[in-house]
Amino acid sequence: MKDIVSVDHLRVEFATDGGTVVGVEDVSFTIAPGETLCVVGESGSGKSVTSLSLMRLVEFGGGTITAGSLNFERADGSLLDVAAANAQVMGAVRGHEIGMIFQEPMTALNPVFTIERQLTDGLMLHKGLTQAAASARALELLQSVRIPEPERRLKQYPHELSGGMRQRVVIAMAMACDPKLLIADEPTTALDVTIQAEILALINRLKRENGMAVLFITHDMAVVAQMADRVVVMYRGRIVETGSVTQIFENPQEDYTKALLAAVPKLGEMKGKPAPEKMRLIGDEAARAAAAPAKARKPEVLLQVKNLTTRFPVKGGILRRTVAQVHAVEDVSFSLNVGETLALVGESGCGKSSCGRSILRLIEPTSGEVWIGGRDIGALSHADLRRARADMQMVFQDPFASLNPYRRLKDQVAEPILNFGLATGAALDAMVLQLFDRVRLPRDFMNRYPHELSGGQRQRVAIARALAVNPKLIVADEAVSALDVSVQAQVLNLMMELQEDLGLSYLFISHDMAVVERVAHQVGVMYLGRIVEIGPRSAVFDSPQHPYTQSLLSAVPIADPRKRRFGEDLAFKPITSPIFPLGHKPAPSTYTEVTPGHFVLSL
Amino acid sequence: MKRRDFLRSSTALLGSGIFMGTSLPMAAWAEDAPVSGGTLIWGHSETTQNLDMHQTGTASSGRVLQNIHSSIVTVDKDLNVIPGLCESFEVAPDGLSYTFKLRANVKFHNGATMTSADVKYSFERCKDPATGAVNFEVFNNVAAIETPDDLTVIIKMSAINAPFLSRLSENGAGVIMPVDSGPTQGTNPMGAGPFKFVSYEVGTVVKMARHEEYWDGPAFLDAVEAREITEPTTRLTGLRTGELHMINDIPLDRVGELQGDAAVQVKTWFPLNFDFINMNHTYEPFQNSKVRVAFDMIIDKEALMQGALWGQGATTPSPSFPTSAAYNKDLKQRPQDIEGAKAMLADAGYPEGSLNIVFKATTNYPYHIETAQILVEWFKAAGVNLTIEQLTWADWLSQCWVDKDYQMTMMNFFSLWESDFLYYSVWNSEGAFNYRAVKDPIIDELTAKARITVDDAARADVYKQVQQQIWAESHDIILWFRNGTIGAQPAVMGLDTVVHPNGSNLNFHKVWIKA
Amino acid sequence: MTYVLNRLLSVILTLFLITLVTFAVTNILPGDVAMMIMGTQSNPEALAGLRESLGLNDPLLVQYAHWVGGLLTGDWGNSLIFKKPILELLSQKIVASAVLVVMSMGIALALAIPLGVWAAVHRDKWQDTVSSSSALLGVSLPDFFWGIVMILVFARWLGWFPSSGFVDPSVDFLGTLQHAFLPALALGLGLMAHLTRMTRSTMTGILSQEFIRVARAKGLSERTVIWRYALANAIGPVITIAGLQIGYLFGSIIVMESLFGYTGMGWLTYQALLNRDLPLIQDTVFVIAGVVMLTNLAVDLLYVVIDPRIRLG
Amino acid sequence: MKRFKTTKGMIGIVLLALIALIAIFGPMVIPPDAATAMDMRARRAPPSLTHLFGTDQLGRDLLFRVILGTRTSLEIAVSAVLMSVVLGLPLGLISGYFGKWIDNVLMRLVDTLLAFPALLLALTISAVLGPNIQNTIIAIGVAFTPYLARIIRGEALRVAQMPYVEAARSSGTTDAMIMWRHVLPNILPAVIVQATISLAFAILAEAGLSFLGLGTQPPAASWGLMIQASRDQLDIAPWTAVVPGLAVALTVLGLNMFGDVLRDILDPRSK
Repeated sequence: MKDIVSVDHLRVEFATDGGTVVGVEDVSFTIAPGETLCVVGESGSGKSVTSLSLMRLVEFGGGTITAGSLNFERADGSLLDVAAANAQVMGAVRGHEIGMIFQEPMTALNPVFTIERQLTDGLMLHKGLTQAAASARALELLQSVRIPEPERRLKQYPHELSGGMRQRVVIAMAMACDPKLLIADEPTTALDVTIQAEILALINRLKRENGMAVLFITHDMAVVAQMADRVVVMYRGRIVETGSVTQIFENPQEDYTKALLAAVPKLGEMKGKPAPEKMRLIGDEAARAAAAPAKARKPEVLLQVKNLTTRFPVKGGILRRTVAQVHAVEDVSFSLNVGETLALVGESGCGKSSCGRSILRLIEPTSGEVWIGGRDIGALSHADLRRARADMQMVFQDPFASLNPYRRLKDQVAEPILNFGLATGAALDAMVLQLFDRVRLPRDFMNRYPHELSGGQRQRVAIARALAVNPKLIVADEAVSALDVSVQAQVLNLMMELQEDLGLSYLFISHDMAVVERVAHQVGVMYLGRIVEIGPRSAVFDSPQHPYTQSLLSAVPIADPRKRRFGEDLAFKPITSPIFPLGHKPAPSTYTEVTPGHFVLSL
Repeated sequence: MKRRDFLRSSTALLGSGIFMGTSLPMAAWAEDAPVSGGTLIWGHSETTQNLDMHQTGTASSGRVLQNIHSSIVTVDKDLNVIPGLCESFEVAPDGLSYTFKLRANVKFHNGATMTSADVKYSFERCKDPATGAVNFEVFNNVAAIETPDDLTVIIKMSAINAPFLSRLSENGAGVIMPVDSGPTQGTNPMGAGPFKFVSYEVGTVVKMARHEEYWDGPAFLDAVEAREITEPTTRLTGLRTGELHMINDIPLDRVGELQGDAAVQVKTWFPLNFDFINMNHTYEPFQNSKVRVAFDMIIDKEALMQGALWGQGATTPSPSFPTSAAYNKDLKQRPQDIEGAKAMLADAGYPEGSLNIVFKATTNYPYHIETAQILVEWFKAAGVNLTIEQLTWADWLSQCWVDKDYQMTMMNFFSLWESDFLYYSVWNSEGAFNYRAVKDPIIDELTAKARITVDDAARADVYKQVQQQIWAESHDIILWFRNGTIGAQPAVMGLDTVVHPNGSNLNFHKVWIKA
Repeated sequence: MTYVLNRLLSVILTLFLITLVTFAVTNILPGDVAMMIMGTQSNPEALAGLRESLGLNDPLLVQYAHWVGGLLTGDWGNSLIFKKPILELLSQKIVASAVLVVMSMGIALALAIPLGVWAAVHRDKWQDTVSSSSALLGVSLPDFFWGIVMILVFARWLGWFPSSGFVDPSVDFLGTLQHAFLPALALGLGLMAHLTRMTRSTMTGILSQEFIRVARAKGLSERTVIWRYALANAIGPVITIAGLQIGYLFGSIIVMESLFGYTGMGWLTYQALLNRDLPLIQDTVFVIAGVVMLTNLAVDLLYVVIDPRIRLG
Repeated sequence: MKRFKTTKGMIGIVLLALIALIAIFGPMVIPPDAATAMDMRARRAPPSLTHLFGTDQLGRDLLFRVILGTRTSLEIAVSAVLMSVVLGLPLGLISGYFGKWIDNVLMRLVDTLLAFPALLLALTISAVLGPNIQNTIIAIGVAFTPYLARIIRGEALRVAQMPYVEAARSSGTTDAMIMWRHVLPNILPAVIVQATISLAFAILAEAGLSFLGLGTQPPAASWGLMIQASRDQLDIAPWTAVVPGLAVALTVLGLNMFGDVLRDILDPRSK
C-alpha cells in the first residue's frame, strides 16, 4: 500500500530573539495506512515541531518550513505537499482529513462554548451538515468515545467535565470527520495513569475500527512500547533512529536510543530485589559500581505519623461560612525509618501532596500527631516550628517555580543557613561551595540566576538548598516528575547517593509507579485521602491486596513491547469526590496486616 | 454667596451705563420696521439658580428674571428713577412717606390685574425675614404700607432712607408679584414682565414666552430660550455655528476679532464693573502707606488694562461712575515708576528682595489671573517677590472675603455707583464690604458726614475728598472700568435696548429678529 | 446565587464606608454652609439661627446620622444654590450622565477591541506599534483638550453635531444622542488607550492557549478562530476592565460635562463643589461613588453570564 | 522580534533621555526670566524666527516656557508617582501576601477610595492645604495610591503562591524576610512598569487639576498649565496647544515604549 504520509528532508526554522534557530532538520519518515508511528524524544527534540508542521500549524508558533516536503495522500487519492499548500487547502485538510489531539485536555477546549458547539462547528464546516445533523453526529461521536451520559455532555461546558472526559471530547473532535490520519501530540502526558490507560486503549480501538493511521508523539518510552508499530527516535531536531518497535526496544543501534532505554524504569524489573537500586546510566560505570546494596541499618524510626487528618473548608453562603469540607488527608498513620525512603503514590487529588505538606506544617493539619526525632511537630509554637524546620526540608515538583528568578543561586542555597544562623561570612561561602560540590554542580554556577540552568540542574540546586541545614527528613514532592527521563535518572541517583552518605530519610511523593518501585523501601498507596495499602516495596508491588492498588498497577504502561496491556477498552472506577458535608464523621482507618509490615485498609 | 451678590447688594441707586456702540451701522436697522415672531436663542454665560426674585442673589437669575418681572419704578438710561408699574410717585418733603399711583390694567401672567394689594403683598414678602429675601434691608425703615384704594400705595418710613427709591428700581426689592404667589415663585416665577416663564431645566435652558397683555405692549419675540453655556469657547462656537442668536459675555480677547467679523454684530458698553487691587491692611507691610503707594507706583494701569482686558475697558483712579457728580475728575492715576517705588520701599524698611507676597486670585475671573501674572513681572523688577495662588470662587470668598486670610488680591464690583453705598460699605472701617480692614479715621469721618449732608453738590464734594484720600493713602489700587459685551447674529435687531442701565440685566422686550 | 448575595453584601458595606468618607471629606472642606446661604447680607444673629435650623450645631455624629437617615428614608435634602429637592435634581441629571457614560464606553470599546485584537494578532510587529501608538494619542492629551478639538472640528468647522447642551431623551431621543456624541467621543478617546492595551494583553494570552491551536487544527478559518473563539474568551476580562474604568469615567465627566454644557451628574457635582453647596456635594458624591460601586457589581454579574465557568460557583 | 523590540525600546530611551536632559539642563541654559518675560506687542505670535514655537496670550515665548515646564511637570509627576508607590507598596504587599481578613479589610478600603472622583479628592486637599506644587503632588499621589495598591496586591498575591515562597517558608524564612527577599524583587518589575505608565497619567492629571486652578500656579510654567491656558485659544492660536501637547505626547509615547522593554531589562532571565 502507498504511504499516507511521506516526510522528506523537513527543515523548520524559528525566528527568535537570538536570531534564526533550527527547529528540526533533515527529518524524513513515512506512515503507512493503519499504522501507528511513534515519534519519541526528550524536550527540545523537535518531535512536536514535526507534528505541527504536518498540519502547517507550526507557523502560528513563529516557525517556517524552509526545506523539504510533506506529502499527504488526500481522500481523493491525490498527493498534497502540505509544505506548499495554501491556506484554503490547509483549512480543508485540517480537522477533515487529518485530526489532531493535544497534550493539555484542561485547556484544549474553549471554556466559553458548549461541548456541542465545539463538536459541531468542524462538522458543519467540513461536511456541510445542518445544525441538527451535526448535533446528531456529535452525539454519536461522544458515544463512540464512551463518555457516560453523552446527551447531557453536549449541553455542558468544558469546566464541568473531568480531565479524562475532556480528553475524550478532544478525541471525538479530532475523529469528527473520519480523518485518515490522527496526530496525537503527547495526548496522555497530563493525565493520571488509569485515565492514560483508558485513553490509550480508546485510541487503539478507534484506530482499529476506522483503519486510520496514527502519528503518536510522546516522551514516554513505556507508552511507545505499548502503542507503536514503528518508532522514530528524535534528538535535538534530528532523527536518531527509525525502526519497528521491537527493533528499537530489543536491538537499538544508536547510543542515544540505548541510553534513553536504559534510563527508563520498567515496572516489575525490581521483582525479587531486596533494596532500591540506582538507575542504569549508559557510560556511567562508576555509578553502576556504587550501586551495591545499601548497608543494612538498624531500623530506627525517624518520622512517626499518627492519625493525621487535614481538611480544607469549602466556603459558601452570604456570610462566607464553611459549608463543607475537603477531606484531603484522612486518618493517615505510618512511620519512616532513618535512612529509608517511604513512597506515597496515588493519582491526582488523592491527598499525597497535602499529606507531605501537613507533616511539615506548611498547611495546618486538622488533627493527628507528627513526631520527628521525638518531637511532636504539631505541638510546636510558631517560633519553635521555624527552628524545627531545620530537620525537615522539602524539594518541590517544579524546578522552574521553586527557585526565585531574581536571586543568585548562591543566595538561595545560603538562605536556610542564614535563617538558622548556622554560618556567616567566609564559613557560609565555604558551606555553599561544599553544597554545590555535593550535588555535583559546577562552582561557577553559584553566581548565576536560575534561568541559566536546565531543569535537572535546577532540581540539584533545590536539593542543595534542602541539604543546607543538614535535615534528617526530606519530603520530595514529585521531585523528578517534570524532568526528562535521562535527567530524572541522574537526579534519582543523586538522591539515593545522598541517602547512603548522609543517612537521609525521604518521603517520596510520586504518581510514577515505575520510579517508586526503583527507589522506595516502603510504599504507601493513597486514595481519597487515606492510605489504602502500605508495606515494604516488594510486598505491595508483588502482591497488591487492595483493589485500588491492583487497578493502579494494571494501568501502568510497561516499557516492553511484548507486554502490551491496552488492546481493549478499559474503564476504571472513577475517583469520587473527597468533599463531605460539615457534620460528616468518616470511619477511622483500620488495617489488616496480610504479611508482616504489609497493611491493607479494611473495606 | 455668589459674586453676583455684589451686584444685588450694591445696586442701591441707579447705575449709569455708557454705551460704546456696536460694530454694526445704526442705519442698518433704522430702515426696517420691527416684525413680530420668532424664538430668540440666547447663549447665557451663567447658570440660573434660584428663580424666586426675592430670594435670588445671583446676577445670572436676575438677568433672566428681568424679562419676567417688572418693578414699581425703574431707571432711564441716565439713571434717573422713572415710573415703572406705577404711573407716578411722590416723596414727601420730610422724606418719611412715599406715595405711588399705580398704572391701571397691568396684567400679571396669570391674567389677574395688578392692584395695591399686590404691591403691599410683594413689599411685605420682601421685608419678612422668613422669606429670606436678599434685599430685605431695603424695607428696614418701612413703618407701614397703606393701600387707600386699588391704585394707590403709601409707604410710611420710620426714619429717612435716602436710597430707598433707587433700591426699588431693581427687581430684587421693587418687583411686584401677584398676591399669594410667593410659595410658587421658586418653581414658577410669575410677574408682570414682558415674557412668561415656561420652563427651566436646571443648568440647561430657561424657556420664556411672550406675555400678550404686557402693559407696555407685547414683545416682538414669540419666545426666548436662555441656554446656559458657561464655557466661553463653547458659547462663542455656538454663536458662530448659528446655533445661538446671541450670547452675552464674549471672551475679552475675542472682542476685537469678532468686531472685525461681518458675520456677527458685537455690542460693548461700560462700565460693567470696576476692578481694584486689594492689600490686606492687617498684614504688617501694608500698614505702612509708603508700601501701598510704592505698590501703586509699580503698576502701569493702562498697560495692565491692555494686557488683561485686551483693551476692553478704561482706566480710572476713582470707582465712582464716570457720569456721577461725585466722580473726582482731578485725580490722576500714579504713573509707573519702578525706581521710585524701589526707593520708597527701601525707605519704608523693605529693601529689594525682602518682600515675599502671596497674591490670591480667583479662577472665576480669568482676567484676574492674567492681571496677576503681569503684576508678577513688574513686582519682580521692583524687587518684590509676588507668587500667585489661584482659588475657586468658593475658596476666595471663604478665605479673602470672610476670613480676611490673604496678603494681596483683587476683586471687582458690579454697578456699585451709589456713593454712600460704595464708599461707606467698601472703605468705612465699619463697612460691610471692608474685607481689607481699611481703617482710616479721615474716611470714617467723611463717609459719616456725607450721610447727613443734604445738599447734593456738597455731598458730592465730600465723596471727592474720600476718593482723594483713598488715592493719597493708596488703600486700594483702583484699576479700571471693564466693558460689558454681547455678540449676536446680524438678524437680531433692537440690541441697543437690551442692556439694562445697571449694566448687567438683559431685557428682550424690544428685541426682534429680521426674517 | 450565594455569589450574588455575597457581592451585594460587600457592596452595602462599601456604600456604608462611602457615606463615612463622603461625610468626612465634605466636613473637612473649609467654609461655612450658613455663610454660603446668607452671603454678605448675613449678620451674626441670623447666621446663628440658620446654623441652628440647619442642624449645624449638632454633634457631627448626629449630623451624620441625620444625613444617612435621610438617604434611607428618601429625604435627600435641598440644594442650597438651586433651592430644589436634591432627589429631583439627581433623577434628572443621572439620565444625562448614563447616556454619556454608556455612549463613551461604547465608543471606547468599539475602537479599542478591534485595535487591541489587531495588535495581539500581529504582536511585536509594526502593526502592534501602530495600534498602541494610536491608542496612546488619546491619553497623550487631557480629555478637555480633546473636547475642545471635537467642538472645533465637528461643531464649528464641519457643523455635524451641536456644540453644546443636553436634550431630554424623553423629548427627543435622537437629539439626546446628537448632543452626547461629541463629549462621548472625547471621553472615549481617553478611555481607549487602556482598553486597547488590556484587550491586546488578554488576547495575546488567549491566542497562545491550546484551544486556539485545537480550533486551528479543526480547520476553522483564522477569522473564526480570532473573532469567535478567542474574542469570546477575551470579552469577559475586557468588560471587567471596562467596568473598573467607570470610576475614572465619572471623574472625567465632571470636566467634560462642564465643558460641553452637558448637564449631568458631573456638571451638577462641579456646580456643587464650586458653590460649596454641601448637601448637594454630599449627595452627588455619594451617588457617583454608589453608581461606580454598582456598575462594578453589575459587571461582575455580567461576567457570570458571559463566562460559564463562574456561572455555577 | 528582538531587534524590533530593541529598536522600540531604544526610541523610548532616547526620547526619555532627551526629555530628562531638557528637564535638568534646560532651565540652566535658557536666559533667566525668559519663560515669563512678556512681549505685549507679540501676543499669540505664530512660530517665527524670533519665537521658534510662537508665543502665548501674554506674549511669552513658548519655547522657553515648554523647556521650563519640562522640569516642573516631570518633578510633579515623578514625585507624585513615587509617593503613590511608597504608600501603595506596603498596602498592596501586605494585603496580597497575608491575604485573609487583612486583605479583605485593606481592599474594602481601597475599593471605597476608588469609588470617589479623584477630582473631589484633589479639590479637598487643595482647599484644605492651599494650591501649590507640593500639594498638587500630594493630591495626585494620594489619588493614585489605591490604583497602585490594587496592582501591587494582585502581583503579591500571585508571587505569594509561588513554590519558591513556600520553599523559603519551609526553610525557616520569616514572613518579613520572605516579603523582602522573595516577594518584593519579583513584583518590583511590574511595579516599576506600572509606575512608568502612571507617570504619563500624572502629567495629565496635573493638566486636569489646572482646569480648576489647582496644580502649578502661574506664571510658572508646566505642560499641564500651558495646555489648560490654550483651551480658550485653540482655534486662533493652535500652537499654544500643540507645543505643550507635543511635549506631553512625546513623553507619554517614550514612557510607554520604554515601559514595554523595561520589564525585559529588569528581568535577569533576559541578560
